[in-house]
Amino acid sequence: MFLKFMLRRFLYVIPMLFITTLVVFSLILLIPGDPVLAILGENATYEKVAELRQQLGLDQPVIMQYIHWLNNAVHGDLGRSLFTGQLVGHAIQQHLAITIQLVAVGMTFAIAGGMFFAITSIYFPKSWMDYAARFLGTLGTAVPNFLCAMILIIIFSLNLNWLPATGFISITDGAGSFLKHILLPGFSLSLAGIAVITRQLRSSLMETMDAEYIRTAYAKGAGRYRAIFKHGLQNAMLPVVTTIGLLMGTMLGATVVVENIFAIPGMGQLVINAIGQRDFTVVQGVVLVMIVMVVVINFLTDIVYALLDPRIEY
Amino acid sequence: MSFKTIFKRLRAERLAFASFIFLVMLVSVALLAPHIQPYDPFKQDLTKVMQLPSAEHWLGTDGLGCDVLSKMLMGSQTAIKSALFAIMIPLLVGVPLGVLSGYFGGVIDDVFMRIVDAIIAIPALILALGITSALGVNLWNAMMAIGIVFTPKFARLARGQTLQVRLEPYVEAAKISGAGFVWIMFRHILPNISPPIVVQASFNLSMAILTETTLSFLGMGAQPPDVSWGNLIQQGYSLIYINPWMIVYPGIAIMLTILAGNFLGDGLRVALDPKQQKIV
Amino acid sequence: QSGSTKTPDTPPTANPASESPGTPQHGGSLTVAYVADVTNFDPIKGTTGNDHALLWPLYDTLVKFTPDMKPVPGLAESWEFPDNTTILLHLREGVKFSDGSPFNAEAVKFNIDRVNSTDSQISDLKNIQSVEVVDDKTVKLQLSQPDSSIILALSDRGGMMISPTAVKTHGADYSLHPVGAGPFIVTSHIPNGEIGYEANQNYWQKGLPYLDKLTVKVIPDANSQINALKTGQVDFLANVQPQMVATLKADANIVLSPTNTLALNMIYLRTDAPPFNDKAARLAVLYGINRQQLIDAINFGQGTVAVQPFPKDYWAHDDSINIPYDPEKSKQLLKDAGLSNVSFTLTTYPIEWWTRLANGIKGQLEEVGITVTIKTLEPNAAVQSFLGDKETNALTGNWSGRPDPQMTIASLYGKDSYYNPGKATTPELESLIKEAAATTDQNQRSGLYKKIVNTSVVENAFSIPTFSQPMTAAMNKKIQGFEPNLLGKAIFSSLWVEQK
Amino acid sequence: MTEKQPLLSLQGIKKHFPVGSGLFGQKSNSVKAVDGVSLDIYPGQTVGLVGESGCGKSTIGRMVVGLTEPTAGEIYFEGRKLSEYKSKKAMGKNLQMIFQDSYSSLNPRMTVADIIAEPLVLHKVGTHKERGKRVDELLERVGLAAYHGSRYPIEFSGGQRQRIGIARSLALQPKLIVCDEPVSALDVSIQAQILNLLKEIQKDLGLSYLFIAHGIQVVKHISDQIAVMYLGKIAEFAGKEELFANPHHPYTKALLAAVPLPDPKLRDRERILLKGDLPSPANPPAGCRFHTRCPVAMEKCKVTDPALIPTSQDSRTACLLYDMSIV
Amino acid sequence: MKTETPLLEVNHLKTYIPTSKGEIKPVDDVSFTIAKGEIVALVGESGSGKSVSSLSIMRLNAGAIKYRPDSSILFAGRDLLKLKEKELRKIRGNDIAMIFQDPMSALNPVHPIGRQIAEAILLHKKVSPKEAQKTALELLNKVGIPDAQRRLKDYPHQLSGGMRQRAMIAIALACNPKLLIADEPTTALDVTIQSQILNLLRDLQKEFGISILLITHDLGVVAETADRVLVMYCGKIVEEGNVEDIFAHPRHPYTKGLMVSIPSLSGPSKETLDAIPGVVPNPLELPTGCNFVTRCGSAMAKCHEVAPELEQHPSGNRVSCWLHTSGKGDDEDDREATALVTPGH
Ligand SMILES: Nc1ncnc2c1ncn2[C@@H]1O[C@H](COP(=O)(O)OP(=O)(O)OP(=O)(O)O)[C@@H](O)[C@H]1O
Ligand SMILES: Nc1ncnc2c1ncn2[C@@H]1O[C@H](COP(=O)(O)OP(=O)(O)OP(=O)(O)O)[C@@H](O)[C@H]1O
Ligand SMILES: [Mg+2]
Ligand SMILES: [Mg+2]
Ligand code: NI
Repeated sequence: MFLKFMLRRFLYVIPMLFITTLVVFSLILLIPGDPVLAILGENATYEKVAELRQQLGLDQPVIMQYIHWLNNAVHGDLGRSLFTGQLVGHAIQQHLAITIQLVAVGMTFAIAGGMFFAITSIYFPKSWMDYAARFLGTLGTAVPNFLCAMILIIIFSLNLNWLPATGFISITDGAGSFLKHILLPGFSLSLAGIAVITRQLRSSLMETMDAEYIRTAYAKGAGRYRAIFKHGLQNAMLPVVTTIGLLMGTMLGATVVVENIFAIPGMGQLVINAIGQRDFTVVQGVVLVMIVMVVVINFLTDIVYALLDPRIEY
Repeated sequence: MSFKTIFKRLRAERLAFASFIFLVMLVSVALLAPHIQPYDPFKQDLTKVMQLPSAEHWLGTDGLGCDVLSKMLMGSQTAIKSALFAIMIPLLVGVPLGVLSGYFGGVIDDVFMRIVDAIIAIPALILALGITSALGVNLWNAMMAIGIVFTPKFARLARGQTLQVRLEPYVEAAKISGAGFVWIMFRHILPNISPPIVVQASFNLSMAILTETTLSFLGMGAQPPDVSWGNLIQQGYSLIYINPWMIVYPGIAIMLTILAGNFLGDGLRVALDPKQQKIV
Repeated sequence: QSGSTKTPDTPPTANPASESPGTPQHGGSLTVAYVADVTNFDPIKGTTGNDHALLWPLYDTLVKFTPDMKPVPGLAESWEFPDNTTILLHLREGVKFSDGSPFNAEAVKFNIDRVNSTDSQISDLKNIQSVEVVDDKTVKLQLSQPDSSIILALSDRGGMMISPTAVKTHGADYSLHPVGAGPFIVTSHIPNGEIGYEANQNYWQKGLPYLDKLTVKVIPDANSQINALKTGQVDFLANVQPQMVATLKADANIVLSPTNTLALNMIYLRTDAPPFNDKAARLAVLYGINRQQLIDAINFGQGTVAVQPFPKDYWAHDDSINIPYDPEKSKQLLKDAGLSNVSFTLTTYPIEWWTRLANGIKGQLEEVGITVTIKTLEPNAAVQSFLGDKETNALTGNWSGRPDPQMTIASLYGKDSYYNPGKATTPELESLIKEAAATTDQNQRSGLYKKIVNTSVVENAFSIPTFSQPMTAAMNKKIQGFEPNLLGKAIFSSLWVEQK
Repeated sequence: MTEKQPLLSLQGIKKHFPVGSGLFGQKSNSVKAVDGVSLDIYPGQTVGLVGESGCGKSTIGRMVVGLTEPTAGEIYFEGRKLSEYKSKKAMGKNLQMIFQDSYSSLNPRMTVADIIAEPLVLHKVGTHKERGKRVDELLERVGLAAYHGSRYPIEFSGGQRQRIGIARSLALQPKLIVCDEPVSALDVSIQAQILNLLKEIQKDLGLSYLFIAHGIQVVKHISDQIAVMYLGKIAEFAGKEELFANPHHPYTKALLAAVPLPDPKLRDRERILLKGDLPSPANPPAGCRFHTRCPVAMEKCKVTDPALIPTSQDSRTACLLYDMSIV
Repeated sequence: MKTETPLLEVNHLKTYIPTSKGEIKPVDDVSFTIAKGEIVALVGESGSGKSVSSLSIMRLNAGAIKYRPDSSILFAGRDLLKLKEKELRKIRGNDIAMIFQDPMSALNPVHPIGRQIAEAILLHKKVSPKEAQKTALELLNKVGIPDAQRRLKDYPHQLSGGMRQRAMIAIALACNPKLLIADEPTTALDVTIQSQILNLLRDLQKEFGISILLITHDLGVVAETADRVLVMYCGKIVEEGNVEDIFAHPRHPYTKGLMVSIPSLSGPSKETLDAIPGVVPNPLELPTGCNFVTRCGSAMAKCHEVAPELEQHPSGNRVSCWLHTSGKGDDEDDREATALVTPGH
């Protein structure tokens, strides 16, 4: 049954990917600035432009380009960068691992931080911790993440010199230096997430704690701790699980900014560079991979949701 | 519920009410900006760039020697105008689509919602970047992109709410009396789904300002000579080692506005919730 | 200026201003912050002027240049001009590519043919009609027309020698396995992240390079570059943005090495459409810009006023050419020509520095009665909109400079020049350019360039130079051996680290 | 029974709701909410509909007013098929409904006057002024004051809101009102007020009610005939007095026995306790639907689904005990 | 009245709730006792303060509740209102248990019911989780859930309403409580299921001698189940007495009104019901004097001025009405009212 449920959820993903890729593809073609002119630069003669366009398949109708691209993409071929000639798949491979690590850390911070603040706030209502958590829940969404990154760098790198201001070390090259490098960007990336989860979980916990089954728990003789952790949290987490799925997209987008400031060679850097250069194949490839990641995460959150909520029929 | 009651209930939420006052002040400042700004915000003086605050220029001057205070005031106008503009798109496009989708269900709903899901899966900032570069880099295009990015969220919200409201007995009563879709949509659905949408809009107004700031930071937002807090921040960021204050003013303005928008949203959520009302 | 702007490609010259005390020490490693990744390790495919600094460690060129941009022997030990359409190159003995394959006349022919093939983005050598292998160490270049710029062009991308064996082995993937005859080899590359170089053990110049290892970190954001340098994460920053100079000056650990360069800020004009089809309007802009004020305000004092495409210390520069800021004259010019309400669209890039510059220009021109509308487009779209779609009247851009003045002139002021979309010219100018191309004597040439500049800029204002862009390298004080050049592109291979 | 033509006649109506989903979301099963119900309502009469939660009472009501399309069967109103009516509008004039939840049946964002006037506006009855007058009349009719019209539903108590709902349903002078548990959510003291009001209105206007409720006392009080439903079918249909005096169906008997009586002296009376719960309408038991809980179930009950047959002059029962044709 | 000390003794309970519009007094000076093995019913209209009173006993009221200091709730000699939270926890679910109106929302939707029953045991008894599960199984059997072994692993949504309420009762019985507070345990259920549950409660009371405080607004349920009845109106008890007595001789006009407003099941129905006019007053705008004065048919001038006390009536009932202050008999009214309720008998 559960497998069937997963399969159904999974099949549902396919039309979604199809629409998404179509949107992305057409959007990219709308972007002005001919990549051929950019590639040829000063050598752009009429013939050369036409030749290169043909070579890159840009002279075909958009829908053909899409079908061609999609067909190749399904077969794992994302084409070559218009600029570097590098295989897009290869380029993405090199950047993806980095971004995944970054987003994973950001996500961990967001979830851990969000849960910590939300629970603290509910556990100690009207205490300074409650107010702090509530304030943070709002403040976090109000600070642009580049400002946050900058402030962190000024404090922890330039002044205290505790943590590096730029760069990235993969976790496979040493957990210590990985942590040192990832702390600031990870936190900058997660700030909004912490806030969002704090808010969401707090209000959902608050609602849950008013539920009758919590009163039942108290009536059984349970204490606050038990009521919150054994009874409230699992129920309150349900709406948050969906939020976490959505956060993923936000975070992947935010890597564009964070990776720029911390000079981390991830997908964000890759895509922003490619957008600037009109390197369409790379943009398409990166965005496709990002979407697949979001979709996969959403798929997983659905599964987690179904596991957390016995009321979901599968 | 009348505006008066909403206002009364909002006043009970202290933080939200303070935010409301702040935003009212901001709007007044924005409206009055042309009259109260000490200088013409576009008046350049290249001999006096990046000056620290002084009696003459309370907040100093920017990279072109313009008065920063005047630009900040001008920026408040831009912030409000552009955020309203950005929010109009989901309100005018997303909400009706969501209502249609939720009300009629079936194939329309399936198709709309698949599209909405698909667009939501595209990382918002990347989508906004893509749309802005497709439309051309300037403030209004950036805001349009932001509006488009918000649209699926509103469509989804409106749909969810409509799904609930359309089954309410008062809608059924109207149906029994022969009301058609248009009547039901305007008399029953829209008024009743508006509170969560107003709340969402209130959050997203500030989100729009925040996103514009991020786009500006990436060079895809407002461009001088247009004045926005976002491009002041961008300039402040790039000249931070010349005069760090330049980033502080728009930074604080943005943060306060967003905070106010969020607190107001929280307050409205409570004020507009009929569950919180008691029989009088 | 700022990082990600694409600069049409360029070559070098500068003041050997930096004094490096002490003798070079071998060993150690160095981390450099650089604004952008290499677009392609294959020199014929790269597209930006930012690539050179990353390619030079890998590829030696046939010709090298002095800091003030005079040609000196590179892989070619010497050269001669039997007539004005023939060049003989005598190659250095005992040079091997880092993959062990020999560097010889065949390899040179292979490379130059490749540069002129359709795969290539390089057009500097297009006047080389054929390449002949005379003997193993001699190559004869047959030109289609006289071209005095060829020699210095061989110090640019076109002169970078790559291993024919490697090209044959890797084909389309060559750029992932680049092999040259330069002082370093590439050992790792994380695109947009880091390039790892190691000393080439087979380098023909004994004792070089000093460094064992060179790491280039790609850091596009100017603030992040400074942060990395200040926190010691990188030792060397090739090009400091003007607004960052002050803060680095205050840092005792950091040494700055400023130099003037061939790079230049320009306003390109669309001369075939109103208002700039009228000479008076162009001249009004030429005189209506207060260049020193722009330098002070936009660049915080970095840079020098430029009214000709060649900077002060360059041999093609002429001191007698001078255009003062003269708003009255601008107004007068417009009045005399009967122009009122002159207005135009100035395209610039969505990058803070550029928009600030464009708005500065706008402010200045408004004082002489010219209305400027600024249109912001991403670099690629801006160039296309200005050159291709003819949608805008003017473009702020930087001229990144070329090793040889002829290359500069050919790009800017020829009838068919890329940066002359209006095909503005005069018969006199055309013949002067041809004449300069056929002249190899430097004194004669500089005289000709003076005339060319006079016609194209002073008399006609086909495009408007504003100021030359300085290059400031910043480095940790233990770094020695940096030689800035006029080209404004850093050469990392001469650097060494002072070891305690 | 009267010879008159019934005002409303349900003939073998069914409503099956598709539920569940297969691998690709196809509908694999259905809830048989209403499974073959025939019922007549005569002018000026009240038919009560009782039964346990989920047995399909509301679904019938909703089909009558056209909120749900029957899966099978026909509904005739004044001899005309409902499905022949061009629009809901034409029906709405004659058929109205009062809902259980008095709060959610009134749009919280409309004034009471607007709510009551809505059917009038939709049917373009009168001018704005005339409508205003009519609203005032209606408000008074249901025991409220004209000044209440300018208030919002939130400002009223549950009973008052139910009155507003009644006023709205009366606006178009319908011939039949479906009352879906109009008093279940109210306190007993208020319940009595509303029941009195409904009766009064019927007397004045001569309309008919289809009165749905769980509470059998309430149904008894207001109805002329009562249909007892079990799992989508009518188990017994009888005149009120007949039903209480002489119930036939074992389910009716159990139902009557289960109602707690407000008299402590009767506490130890004998009563039939039903075992178990109502089976799911998605897969109702084969044969007689009640056999799983029936204290007198027979072997044949497991296979034969009894038809509704007359058991006395005024009543019909669907139980094999009374069906002599099946042995 | 019983002479032995009651199991629960509520004295002058005043539970006040501060709101933005002023303090409301959902429970205002309520006193009653529950003896061992007794079923006491608390009836009243919606909003009369039944739930707040019952929750006050275990101090489970939500929000910023204040128990006035002169209130006390003595359970086995200890004042529950003065106990520390920790000590109270030992009583909740152990000595006093509760069941609520809507078993769907009162059960945690994400835990299997077996776990929820076992939790109640584990919170008070030092047993292993396994043993607790075993006890849970026994309890499910005891409350009459068929196929109990399988049901242990079911989630609440998989059970029918009646089974859920049985599961709730199983939770309440987990530690053999002395007092069971049942807040409208059958309101959400169908009559056939209701009678099953009421039967179950009666059986449990007989078998274990549990005292039950049964909250309901259905007089039928009261008549069938309770030993003693408390009638509440607007936060006060207006009448208290033996169940037979109350139904035979309701004295307070409100109690009478309640009885006549129910349509009768037996006998011919009346054309109109004798409804109590008006509505329950807004708790923020209670009338001066007697709370019922706004709806009372026999209100006197005095009723508008001074609130009557709950006084012992010669019959043994306690009534709070100026019509029934000491010495004043009024059996005529009583007979009339009773006749309305049970005309067939
Ligand atoms: N729209 C629907 N889709 C699917 N199932 C439905 C729908 N409406 C009703 N049902 C199912 O049909 C059955 C009958 O429902 P209905 O509301 O008619 O019962 P009812 O007798 O009115 O019950 P109650 O007394 O609880 O109001 C129930 O099992 C219900 O779950
Ligand atoms: N937490 C609270 N905050 C504010 N008012 C409350 C709160 N709890 C109860 N009340 C009010 O106290 C009064 C008594 O409520 P209570 O729940 O005890 O009534 P009840 O007799 O149980 O009614 P019902 O039969 O509807 O359950 C009501 O007016 C209610 O609105
Ligand atoms: Mg119903
Ligand atoms: Mg209650
Ligand atoms: Ni009887």
